[in-house]
Amino acid sequence: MTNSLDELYREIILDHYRSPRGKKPVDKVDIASDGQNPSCGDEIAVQVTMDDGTVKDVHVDCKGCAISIASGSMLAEYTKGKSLGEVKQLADTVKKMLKGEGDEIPPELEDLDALKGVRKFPVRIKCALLAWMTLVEGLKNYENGKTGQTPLVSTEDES
Amino acid sequence: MTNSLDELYREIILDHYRSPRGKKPVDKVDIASDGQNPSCGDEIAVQVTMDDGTVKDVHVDCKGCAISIASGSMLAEYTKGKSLGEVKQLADTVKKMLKGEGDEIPPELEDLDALKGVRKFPVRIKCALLAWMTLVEGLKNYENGKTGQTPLVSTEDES
Amino acid sequence: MNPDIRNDATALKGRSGQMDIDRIKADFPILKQPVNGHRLVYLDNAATSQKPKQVIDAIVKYYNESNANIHRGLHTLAEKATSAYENVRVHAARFIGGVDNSEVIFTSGTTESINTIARTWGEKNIRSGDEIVITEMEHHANLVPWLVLSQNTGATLRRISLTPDGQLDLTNINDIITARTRLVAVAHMSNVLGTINPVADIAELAHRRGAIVLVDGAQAAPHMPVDIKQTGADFYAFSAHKMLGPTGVGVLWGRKTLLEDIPPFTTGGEMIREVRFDRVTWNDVPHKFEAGTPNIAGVIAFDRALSYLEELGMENIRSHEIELSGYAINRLLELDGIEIQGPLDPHLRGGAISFTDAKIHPHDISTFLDSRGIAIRAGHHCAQPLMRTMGKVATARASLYIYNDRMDIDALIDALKETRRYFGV
Amino acid sequence: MNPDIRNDATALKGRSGQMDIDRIKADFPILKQPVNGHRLVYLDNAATSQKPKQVIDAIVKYYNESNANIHRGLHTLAEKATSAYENVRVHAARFIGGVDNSEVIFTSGTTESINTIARTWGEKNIRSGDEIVITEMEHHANLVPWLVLSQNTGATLRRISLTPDGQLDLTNINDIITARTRLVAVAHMSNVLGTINPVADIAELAHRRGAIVLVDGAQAAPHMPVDIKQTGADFYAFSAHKMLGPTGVGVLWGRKTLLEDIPPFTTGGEMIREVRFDRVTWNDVPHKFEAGTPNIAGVIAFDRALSYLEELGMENIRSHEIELSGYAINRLLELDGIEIQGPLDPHLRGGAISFTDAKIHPHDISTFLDSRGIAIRAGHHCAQPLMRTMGKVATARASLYIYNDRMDIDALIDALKETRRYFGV
Ligand SMILES: Cc1ncc(COP(=O)(O)O)c(C=O)c1O
Ligand SMILES: Cc1ncc(COP(=O)(O)O)c(C=O)c1O
Repeated sequence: MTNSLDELYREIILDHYRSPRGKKPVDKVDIASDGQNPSCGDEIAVQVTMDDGTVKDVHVDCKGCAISIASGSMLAEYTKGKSLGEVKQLADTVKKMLKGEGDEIPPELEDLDALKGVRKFPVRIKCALLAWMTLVEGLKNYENGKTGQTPLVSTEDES
Repeated sequence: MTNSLDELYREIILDHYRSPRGKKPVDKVDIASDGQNPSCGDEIAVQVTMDDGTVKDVHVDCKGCAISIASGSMLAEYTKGKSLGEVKQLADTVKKMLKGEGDEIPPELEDLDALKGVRKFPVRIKCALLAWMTLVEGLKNYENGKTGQTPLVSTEDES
Repeated sequence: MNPDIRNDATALKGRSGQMDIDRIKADFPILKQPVNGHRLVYLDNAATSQKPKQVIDAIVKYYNESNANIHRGLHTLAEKATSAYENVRVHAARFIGGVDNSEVIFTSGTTESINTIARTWGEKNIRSGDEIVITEMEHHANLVPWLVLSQNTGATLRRISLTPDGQLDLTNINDIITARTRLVAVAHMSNVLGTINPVADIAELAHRRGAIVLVDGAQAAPHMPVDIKQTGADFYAFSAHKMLGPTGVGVLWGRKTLLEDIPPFTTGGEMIREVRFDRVTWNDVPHKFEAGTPNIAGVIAFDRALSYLEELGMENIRSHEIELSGYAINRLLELDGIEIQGPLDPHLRGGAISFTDAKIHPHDISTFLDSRGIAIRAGHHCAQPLMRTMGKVATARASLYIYNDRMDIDALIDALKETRRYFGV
Repeated sequence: MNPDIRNDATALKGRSGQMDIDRIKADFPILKQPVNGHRLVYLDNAATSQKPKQVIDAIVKYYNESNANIHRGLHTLAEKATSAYENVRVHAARFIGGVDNSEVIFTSGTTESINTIARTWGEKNIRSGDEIVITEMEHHANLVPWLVLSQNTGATLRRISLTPDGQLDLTNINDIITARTRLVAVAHMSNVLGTINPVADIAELAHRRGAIVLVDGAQAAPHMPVDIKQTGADFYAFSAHKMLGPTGVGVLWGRKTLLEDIPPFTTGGEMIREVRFDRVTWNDVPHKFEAGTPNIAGVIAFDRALSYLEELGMENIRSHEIELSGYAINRLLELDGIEIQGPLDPHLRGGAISFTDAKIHPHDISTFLDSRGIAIRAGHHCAQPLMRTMGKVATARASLYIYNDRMDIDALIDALKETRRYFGV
């Protein structure tokens, strides 16, 4: 079964894991959302600078496994420059893909496609989802005009 | 296994069951003790008239099975005329016999010996014990100078 | 593994939707064992049911192939165990009418299910002056928790009384379920009288009065189709062991909004989201209510019990029991001095048939029947107040299930006749 | 039945009191199953143990031969089941040092055992201003119930902190356990650090201060001889599933005088003496604490687990684990970047060995090891506050039991080396 192991830890994932994007703190925190995966202990903090309805900068700080770090790194990479709506759509696509409910990852986001291997490891789906669910919660708060920290997001319900 | 059934319901027992002794209420209630066998629903009321440290009259009212009725009937028959000490000793003998910890039933009390068959029916030991435990509780109360009803006696701990 | 073990019961449905009892009997190893030299006639199903080999095999298979603690592990066994366990939740949700999976909580049994609500919803919502309504036919499990709660809070425990034939007397129900009522706790089917209660009507009234409704389904879930939404219940409780499943497993179903609103019952591992030394946040439902390592093997084997019942069809099981209860009641009534407690019309009741003999105590009946290989129950059936209401100290109770047939009832009747001869009354 | 099933383990003791691990392994069917193409190396015993075929057979035998509800029936099956169940109580009482049978309460597990005390003794005795003392290494099961109790009552939760090597720091114990202390709740052995705590010393001090002591024995009872009287505990809790027994069974031991003094936890059938609609009297201990139908099959099969452990000898099991933990710790320390949490001296600890890799997250370690057939646990091990204290989000944990040997440890070490290569760190 080394095969499915290699499918989980694809090279792209290991690359994001070894050198995660979004390490640099953002200058202005418009969205701040913390998440955790209670069954594993993963913890993540996502901070976003917004500019005219668009994600200008993202900082992801994840204490977690290769999957959650890689997923957070991809989030930092692929959400920058996107509108709120686009980001939510993307998060939804990732979520559906991870849950096997559709896997239409646009070709320009091929790194994300590498997360697919997680589907064979049900317990790890939560790790891959963590960053995305945490961000979405932050976005919701932002849209509702709330400032400050969102309530802690948990992946317990998922997968 | 009709054999062990016949050992449980020996003729003597069926005789006591069909015509229980001690049915007549006593004139003066010196000791009144109620007992029950919670797991079966058996209920018993024992009332005693004392006279100079001796059991003068006994009334047993038992809503129960053949075994509890027969055992109560034997109690009414064999405690009458005995001193407090003798009654307690007898109750102890019966208890030990039922629990298989000794079976020296004096020959003059041979009816009681018929209760032995109960030992092969562990759940019924409580039925056979009920009258005796209830009486003993009443005696204790009497010795301690308390009057009135004793707390409800339960056979739950036994057997 | 024994090659003759069939892994499905699909073939058990006879033509015309009836059940092939001989084939069912063959699935239950314990029924092949003689008791006191006689064929075992097991008529104590209201206490607990026997288990088909499919369920027993499921336990063995779990321990042999996927035993691990759930929800916490990243290794293969833990994943197998976790997904098997969670699949039973989905299955149970479907079995009771297709409710939301997250509304299904696994407990150790009906008793724990009901206590969970009494000590969470109850302690949170019941105040002095409030009223809790039960019925006179409740099992101690659906009576004592409410008695204790009312004693501790100063609430009043009120009760719906019974008609002479053991049905709920609803004539003055509007005086009992009132604006002061906060909770109505009622058995779906009585374990003593067999009575099936009109829970939907009661729930409708209770809801109009602003009360919530807990239904004790311990006897209903094993014996008839249960669609929880149709019962109108807000909470519903039942036990696996009475429906072919293992001991130590129960279900508590509750409306999600209610479950989310109340605190957990027991606390510990798995049911928290985050804990520090000075604060704690709870996990989501249903996990909030499942602290610690559950009865994993039991829950996983319960799945097979549900499948077995589904393969027979709950409608068919109900029909079978109507037919067989009717037969049993008629035959019992032929006997001199036998009195049946509860409704005589089998359409109004399940297969728990309590009876008394004017001359012989139920214990003696039971012991005698046992010597003939017939297992019935005698006693108060954990319903002491009902016994008192009926003026009995105990009853004998024969209770039916899927593997019982007319032969079993005939054996019962013959032995009852013999009982009278034996005791010479 | 499989003819090669041996029904006793008496032959399992090798010469010189050592255990014959190969013969033990042969008793565990699950260990014969390859996982991900590799031999299963099960090192997740602190989460739950595997079950020998003797225990699994006992479950099957119970369902095939004596399944019935207990304490209530007069028929043969009910008597068999009841006496088997009650005999396990006697056996368990003997296993923990020969306590009074009536002090042994069967629960669904350690978590329920501890909650029982928190919600009965605790709610009755803890008042605002009182103090409850726990330790920083407690499992959520022995932490959250006390946190909730202190929040609900206004009591203060205090804690004994840890030395850098994961032992209790008792230097300022006299400032922590004081005259205000009502209860000290402490693990006998930590499920994360492996540390064996000096519970007798703590109990001695607590008793001098007038406090009572609850010991969480979930990890101790399976792995070392436990004589409850010597621990000084007033309450002691453990789970069957971690000691070869079935899931859904636990033990709560308590001093009889205390048990008699406190109200029941859950209420319902079996635990009452008499109930009317307006009053209820409780049954005697232990029945007062066992409401409803218990996990009968589970308890009865637990008997066989206790016998299996006794036949090996708890002293021998402890020696085996000292030897094997020592070996495992030494081999882990050979590896670069591996840090072990908890004491390194195997005489101070059990076989639950937590470790972290400076570069690789425990989840990744666990997933990688699993691909090699090695089951360990990664996460917070239901001890989030301890993780925070240690500055970790998670650890990897290999935990040993009677069927593990040096080959298993070698497989672990080899795979850990491979893990580093695989992740390229
Ligand atoms: C109507 C009813 N309610 C509750 C119970 C209690 O169920 P359990 O003992 O499985 O908790 C029973 C069975 O004993 C029952 O028949
Ligand atoms: C130290 C300790 N306490 C309590 C528990 C809880 O045990 P259970 O989940 O069997 O209730 C565990 C195991 O998970 C444990 O290791």
